[in-house]
Amino acid sequence: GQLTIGFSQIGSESGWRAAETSVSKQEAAKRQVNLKIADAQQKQENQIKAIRSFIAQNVDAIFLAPVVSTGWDSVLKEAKEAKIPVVLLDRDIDPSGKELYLTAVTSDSVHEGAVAGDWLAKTVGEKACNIVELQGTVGASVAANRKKGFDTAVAKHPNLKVVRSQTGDFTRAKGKEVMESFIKAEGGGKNICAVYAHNDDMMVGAIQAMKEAGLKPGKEILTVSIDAVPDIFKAMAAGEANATVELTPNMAGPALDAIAAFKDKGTVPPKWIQTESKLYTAADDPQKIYDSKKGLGY
Amino acid sequence: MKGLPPVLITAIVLVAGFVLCALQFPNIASTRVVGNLLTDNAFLGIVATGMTFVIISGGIDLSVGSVIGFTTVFVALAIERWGVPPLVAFVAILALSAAFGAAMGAVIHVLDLPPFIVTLAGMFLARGASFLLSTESVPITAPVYSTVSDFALRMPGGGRLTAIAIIMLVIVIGGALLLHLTRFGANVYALGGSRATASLMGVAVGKMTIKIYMLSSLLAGIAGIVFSFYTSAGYSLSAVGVELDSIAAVVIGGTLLTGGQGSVIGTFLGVLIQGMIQTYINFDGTLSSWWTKIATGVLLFAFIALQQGLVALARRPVAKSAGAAS
Amino acid sequence: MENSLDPALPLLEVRGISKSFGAVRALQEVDFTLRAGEIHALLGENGAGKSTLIKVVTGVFPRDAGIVRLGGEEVAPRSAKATLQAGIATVYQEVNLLPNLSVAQNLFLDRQPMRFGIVREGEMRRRAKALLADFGLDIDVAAPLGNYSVAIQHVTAIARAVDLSARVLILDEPTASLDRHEVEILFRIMRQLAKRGIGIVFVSHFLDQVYEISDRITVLRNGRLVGERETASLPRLELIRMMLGRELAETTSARAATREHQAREVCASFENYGKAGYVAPFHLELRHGEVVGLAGLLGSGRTETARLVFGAERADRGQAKVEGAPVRLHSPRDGVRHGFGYCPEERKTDGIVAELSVRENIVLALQAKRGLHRPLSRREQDEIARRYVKMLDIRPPDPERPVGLLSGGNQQKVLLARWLATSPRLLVLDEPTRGIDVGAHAEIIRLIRDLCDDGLSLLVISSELDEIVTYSDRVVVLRDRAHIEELAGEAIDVGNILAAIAADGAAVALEAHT
Amino acid sequence: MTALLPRRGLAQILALIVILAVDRVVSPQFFDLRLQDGRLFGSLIDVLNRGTPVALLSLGMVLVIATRGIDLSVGAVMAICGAIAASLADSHGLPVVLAAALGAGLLCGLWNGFLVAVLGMQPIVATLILMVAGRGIAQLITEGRIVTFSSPDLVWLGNGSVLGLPVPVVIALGMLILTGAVVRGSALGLLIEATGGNARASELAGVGTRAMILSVYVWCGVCAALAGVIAAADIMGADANNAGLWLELDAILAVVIGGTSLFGGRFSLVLAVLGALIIQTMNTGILLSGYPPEFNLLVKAVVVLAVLLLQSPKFSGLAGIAARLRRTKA
Ligand SMILES: Nc1ncnc2c1ncn2[C@@H]1O[C@H](COP(=O)(O)OP(=O)(O)OP(=O)(O)O)[C@@H](O)[C@H]1O
Ligand SMILES: Nc1ncnc2c1ncn2[C@@H]1O[C@H](COP(=O)(O)OP(=O)(O)OP(=O)(O)O)[C@@H](O)[C@H]1O
Ligand SMILES: [Mg+2]
Ligand SMILES: [Mg+2]
Repeated sequence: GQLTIGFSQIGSESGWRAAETSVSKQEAAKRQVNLKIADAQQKQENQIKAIRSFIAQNVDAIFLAPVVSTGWDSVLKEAKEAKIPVVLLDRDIDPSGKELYLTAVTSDSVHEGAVAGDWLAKTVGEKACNIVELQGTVGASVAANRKKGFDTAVAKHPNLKVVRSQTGDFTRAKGKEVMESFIKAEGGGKNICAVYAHNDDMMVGAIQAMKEAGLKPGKEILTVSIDAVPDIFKAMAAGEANATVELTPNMAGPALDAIAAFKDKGTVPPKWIQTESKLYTAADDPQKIYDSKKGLGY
Repeated sequence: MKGLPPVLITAIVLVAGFVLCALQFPNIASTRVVGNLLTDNAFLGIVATGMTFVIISGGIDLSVGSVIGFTTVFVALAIERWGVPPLVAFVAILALSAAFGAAMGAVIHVLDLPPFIVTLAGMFLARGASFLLSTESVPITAPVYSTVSDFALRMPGGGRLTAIAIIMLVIVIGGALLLHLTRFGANVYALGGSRATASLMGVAVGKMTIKIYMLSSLLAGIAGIVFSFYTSAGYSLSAVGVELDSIAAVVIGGTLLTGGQGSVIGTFLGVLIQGMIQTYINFDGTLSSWWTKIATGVLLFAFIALQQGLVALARRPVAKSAGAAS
Repeated sequence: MENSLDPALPLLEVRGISKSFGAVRALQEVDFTLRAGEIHALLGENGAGKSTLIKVVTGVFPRDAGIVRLGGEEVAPRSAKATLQAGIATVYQEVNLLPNLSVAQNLFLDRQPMRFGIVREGEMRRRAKALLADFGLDIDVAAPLGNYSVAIQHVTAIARAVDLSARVLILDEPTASLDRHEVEILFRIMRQLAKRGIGIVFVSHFLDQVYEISDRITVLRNGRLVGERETASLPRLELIRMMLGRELAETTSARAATREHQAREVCASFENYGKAGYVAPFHLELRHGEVVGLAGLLGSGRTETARLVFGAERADRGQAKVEGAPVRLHSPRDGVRHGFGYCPEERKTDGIVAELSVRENIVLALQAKRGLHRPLSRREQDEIARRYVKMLDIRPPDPERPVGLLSGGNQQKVLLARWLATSPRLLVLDEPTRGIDVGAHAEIIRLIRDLCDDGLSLLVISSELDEIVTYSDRVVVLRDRAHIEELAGEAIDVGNILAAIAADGAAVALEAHT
Repeated sequence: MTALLPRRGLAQILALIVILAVDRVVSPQFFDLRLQDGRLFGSLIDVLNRGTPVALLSLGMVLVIATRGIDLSVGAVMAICGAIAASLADSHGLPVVLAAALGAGLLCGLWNGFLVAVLGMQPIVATLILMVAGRGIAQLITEGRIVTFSSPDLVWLGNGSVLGLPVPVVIALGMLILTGAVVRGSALGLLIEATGGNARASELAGVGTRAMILSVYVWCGVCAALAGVIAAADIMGADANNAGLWLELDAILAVVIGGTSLFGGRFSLVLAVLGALIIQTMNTGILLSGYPPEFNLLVKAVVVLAVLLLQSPKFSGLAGIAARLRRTKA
């Protein structure tokens, strides 16, 4: 019969997350799966509650986009006892729980940071470059990982230096505000050679700040950020942004396929289905990508 | 309805809500869901108990969510990184959080500053301190943790009464006894009636204030430990916004935010009402993020309005003709 | 203990106490001596510093200078708790109990009978009942204190203090909201305590009571000690002169010359007016230039009548008319709109806005009446405030002072000013002279008469039957929340009122309605 | 000016000066100002500009708090109205956009006021309802996306400048003057203070306390709406998920720093706005300092406590005693 799958989604804290939710729905509809989405409003306790209630409803499988990497052992054990397979989406959990889930469909956020860092190093070449960094929310694992990956990549090049790093909470408004003060603190922006933002939303804000300060982002100041949301392509098309690393919103598709195979034929998927962290630059026809992404619910 | 105490009305509202939910989703009417309700809201029940004391005394404590967050991080680091035995870590963090609460109480009393702001600063402080300890989430692998989180009394029908649910029930009952049967409890109400008057009547207002905030922070610390059992981890961003949830629970439970009136049992019912709203939304499972929020708001409104309406009805004076007129 | 039984030795000795609040010097080098076993009246005009002296002694206010000795030993209590422990119990002027707690908890707060760390609720209630029984009160002690009338609250406060007083009992205007019956009970108990060697400080503006109960009198004026006398050897006029620093212009105790009862126009009338469970339906006609007194025991429904008349409570039957035209009185706003005014009896909770200045408190009702869009300019406000501060002799005469910092009697005057400023046609006064000193009392009664001569209609509630008799043209007597009799003209005298109240032997109205 | 700025503003001004001085220390170019493309450019301008949303919120909040209430929903209302403005911006003219957004804010305020004044709910829970549901409504409007727009009129509201000053700052200033004129020019101020000081007594004095309470919540809603429109205009998009998130706490903090008691009564508009500026000066300083973001909250906590300490009556009492002691010794 028709599969019923419970999806414990983090919330809708960003456009990317909204897109992930809507793509998941589309993918489920495509496969005629009944997808029950519980929105946790960014709280782990709500996710645990949601999983418990999925178990109480005896769903066929549970998708979990964990808000944090730890703390899932006991609830996932309950799911295992109830013989409900669990698939992690978008983020991994702590290694101690490996046997508790079927597979994880995620990207590697350390790798994302590294891709961004490598691109920057390659683009800058040998000349000295002061980088300012817009971090994600303090304490968020994605932020820490994207920082780590970027730092590692940049550390290989002594000419690259992160001179300022402050949190922009993953939002446009904060990204703009923080960038404004970076510009003031770095001699009106003259000392800044590149901006690295943990997500595109902050970068869009930062681009505005640079423009208002009379700087030319994309030309005088390089930009690289992560997520590949439509608006960054718009900026790229206008020559105001340089690069973004894609985090695909379609995590549910591969997950649904894995579950279907598992249920039908008992095929055990690999433990990690890694999504691609693709780099986009102005060379990739940003306008076209923008048009194709616009309808995805970002 | 006449003469019913507000707590009973809240209970009636809760039961009525439960029945309605169960009619729509029969699965809800199981001991499993009831067990989950207690387990999932254990930490909330514990902080809300402390919050009840604070609010009845006329104050407010916005720092509890951050104290929970700090506690989880501290406990996790102590056990996993610093090699401290879990029990020692618990004692240390409880002492620390009690001292933190006492300090806030002292500032409130000595400098005569509004509790809202002092505890808001406390909220920033505790959250900031947990960032300093660790911004990553730290898993806890100590054996106690799996023992405790695996422990559960089986209820008929497959429900589990977990250890943390039991801790919460014990604290709620203990809190109710403390509030309603002891001199300390009477003084809490006295403070809520009027600090100045209570002081004139011989209540040691300063000491009481310190003790009350100490109790709240202590319970937040316990809630933090419970939260760390719940998730087997310490994380600096855990329990964000719990202060508002617990204030809402306290107020739904019939406690006046202006102080002087309320009960721990009412708060417990308030916690369950909130938990039930969430369970209902989870069972429904068709709601998008925004409809979840809207539905939460609407149900919150419905419960409060219903409860207030019933209380008002119960309070209505008996319509008997007055005195000599007959 | 033997010492304190010797009446010659001072039990409580206050020397050279000074206290200032900013620029206001509330007390200047005041001496006061209380002997064991005596009842000592502390007298003075409103704002003389009586309450301040008491609060300095009990450690509520820190003192600027001076010493306090209790039983020969110097004491410097820094908290109310310490004072209580030293054996000094106090009833402060504003009832200082907690309305949200039960009567029993109020009586035994912080000293409840305990067993194993748990309050023995039953025992506490039993003791509370016994304690209140001494004051002739039989109420449900488990109910919140706030459910009861001011009078019952006041008696509870007194009972608590009496029970607490080991050596000294201080009563700041305890009788202001009591009627004769309770006052008698209180006096009996005070005498018993005095006999046991307890020293009692008694503050009151009722000179009759002072002469009835006190052994000695200390008078303060403008924060200074005027003198200390034996009550028996101090003539009343001399006492008044000590208090006011001048002669009292006219004597007020005689019944005013009966005013000609010509048929004046009806200002407001209430037909079959009432509310179920509140006050039984009544007929009441208020004429221009006429004073109608409401008399009755505590809880007889006087305040309730007043609230209905003003519109603070909504009647569920009957018809109100103003100048002959039917009107709707559903809220205080309606009352104000029709030119009514109402001075409530609970000044602290229902009357003043403590934080706002005297000026703002005075113009509040007038401004509310004029509406938002016609604000009184600052100049007009100052003008009004100054006029009434002068007219009612509000002290200190600073319109910008927060009203909460004024003495009790002066707050009462501010409330009166608030309504006079609206030039009302009907003024409802619930215990208007409560806590007001003799001088001001005379002033206010004179004012009431003047206002009536100008056509104002007055409905006055007072527990002072003498006072009611003095100025009323008619007196409505209430019992058990119903109007039972109306006296007019020569029939108005204290004896007749008492007779009406006591008819059918229903004298004990204090018994709880709960 | 002296009428608007009572003597008790001294502590706040002192606090602002101290924080400005600290900012100057952590960032030497803090006071630099230059003119660029016809607008002033510098950290001070940033403080004013970024402080605008909280300043606007605090203008409404201070009135609500003066009546002994509190409004937790302002952040959500910001999100709703920003979302409405953004979704209409490219299809309608500015007047329509503004009318719709401010109208929505007014409705939100009316709802809060209805719950508090008519149904008698406790303000904190009454507004908690809209705080929760309101963000949902905002997300419903944008469907969780960031709705961008390019209408130059609306963008100008966020990024334009008048006489060198950013438009938002001018709007906030205008609102301060308008609110001041309405509140102090009519009897509203007095009646609100009376209602907050003692609602029972005010009711008995004939004050329409319900109408007072209703109107302050409405005004608070309108102020929040304006803040929301400006926040959206600033980033040329409506971010329903994050717009105004937790700003209610900042607004309350601003009001309290501005010396208005949470127990109602006396209030000061100017000082509430000053409170908002104090908070923003601190925030900007944190951003300029270059400390790792893990420290942000700790710094904030310490500064808040220090500012409150400065204002505490007990503290000034202590300071006074200390001064007297010193004098007697000398
Ligand atoms: N807390 C305070 N702050 C400032 N001034 C005060 C305070 N309490 C009293 N005062 C002032 O001290 C003076 C004495 O007041 P007090 O209350 O002692 O008078 P009182 O003799 O008790 O008068 P009453 O008969 O009206 O009760 C008054 O001028 C009053 O305004
Ligand atoms: N025994 C009682 N139990 C509960 N409430 C009471 C009781 N007695 C009075 N009240 C309430 O207290 C308030 C004041 O009533 P109160 O008895 O003082 O009326 P009153 O006749 O005006 O008395 P007085 O004017 O002599 O003080 C009223 O709201 C009344 O309902
Ligand atoms: Mg006095
Ligand atoms: Mg009365």
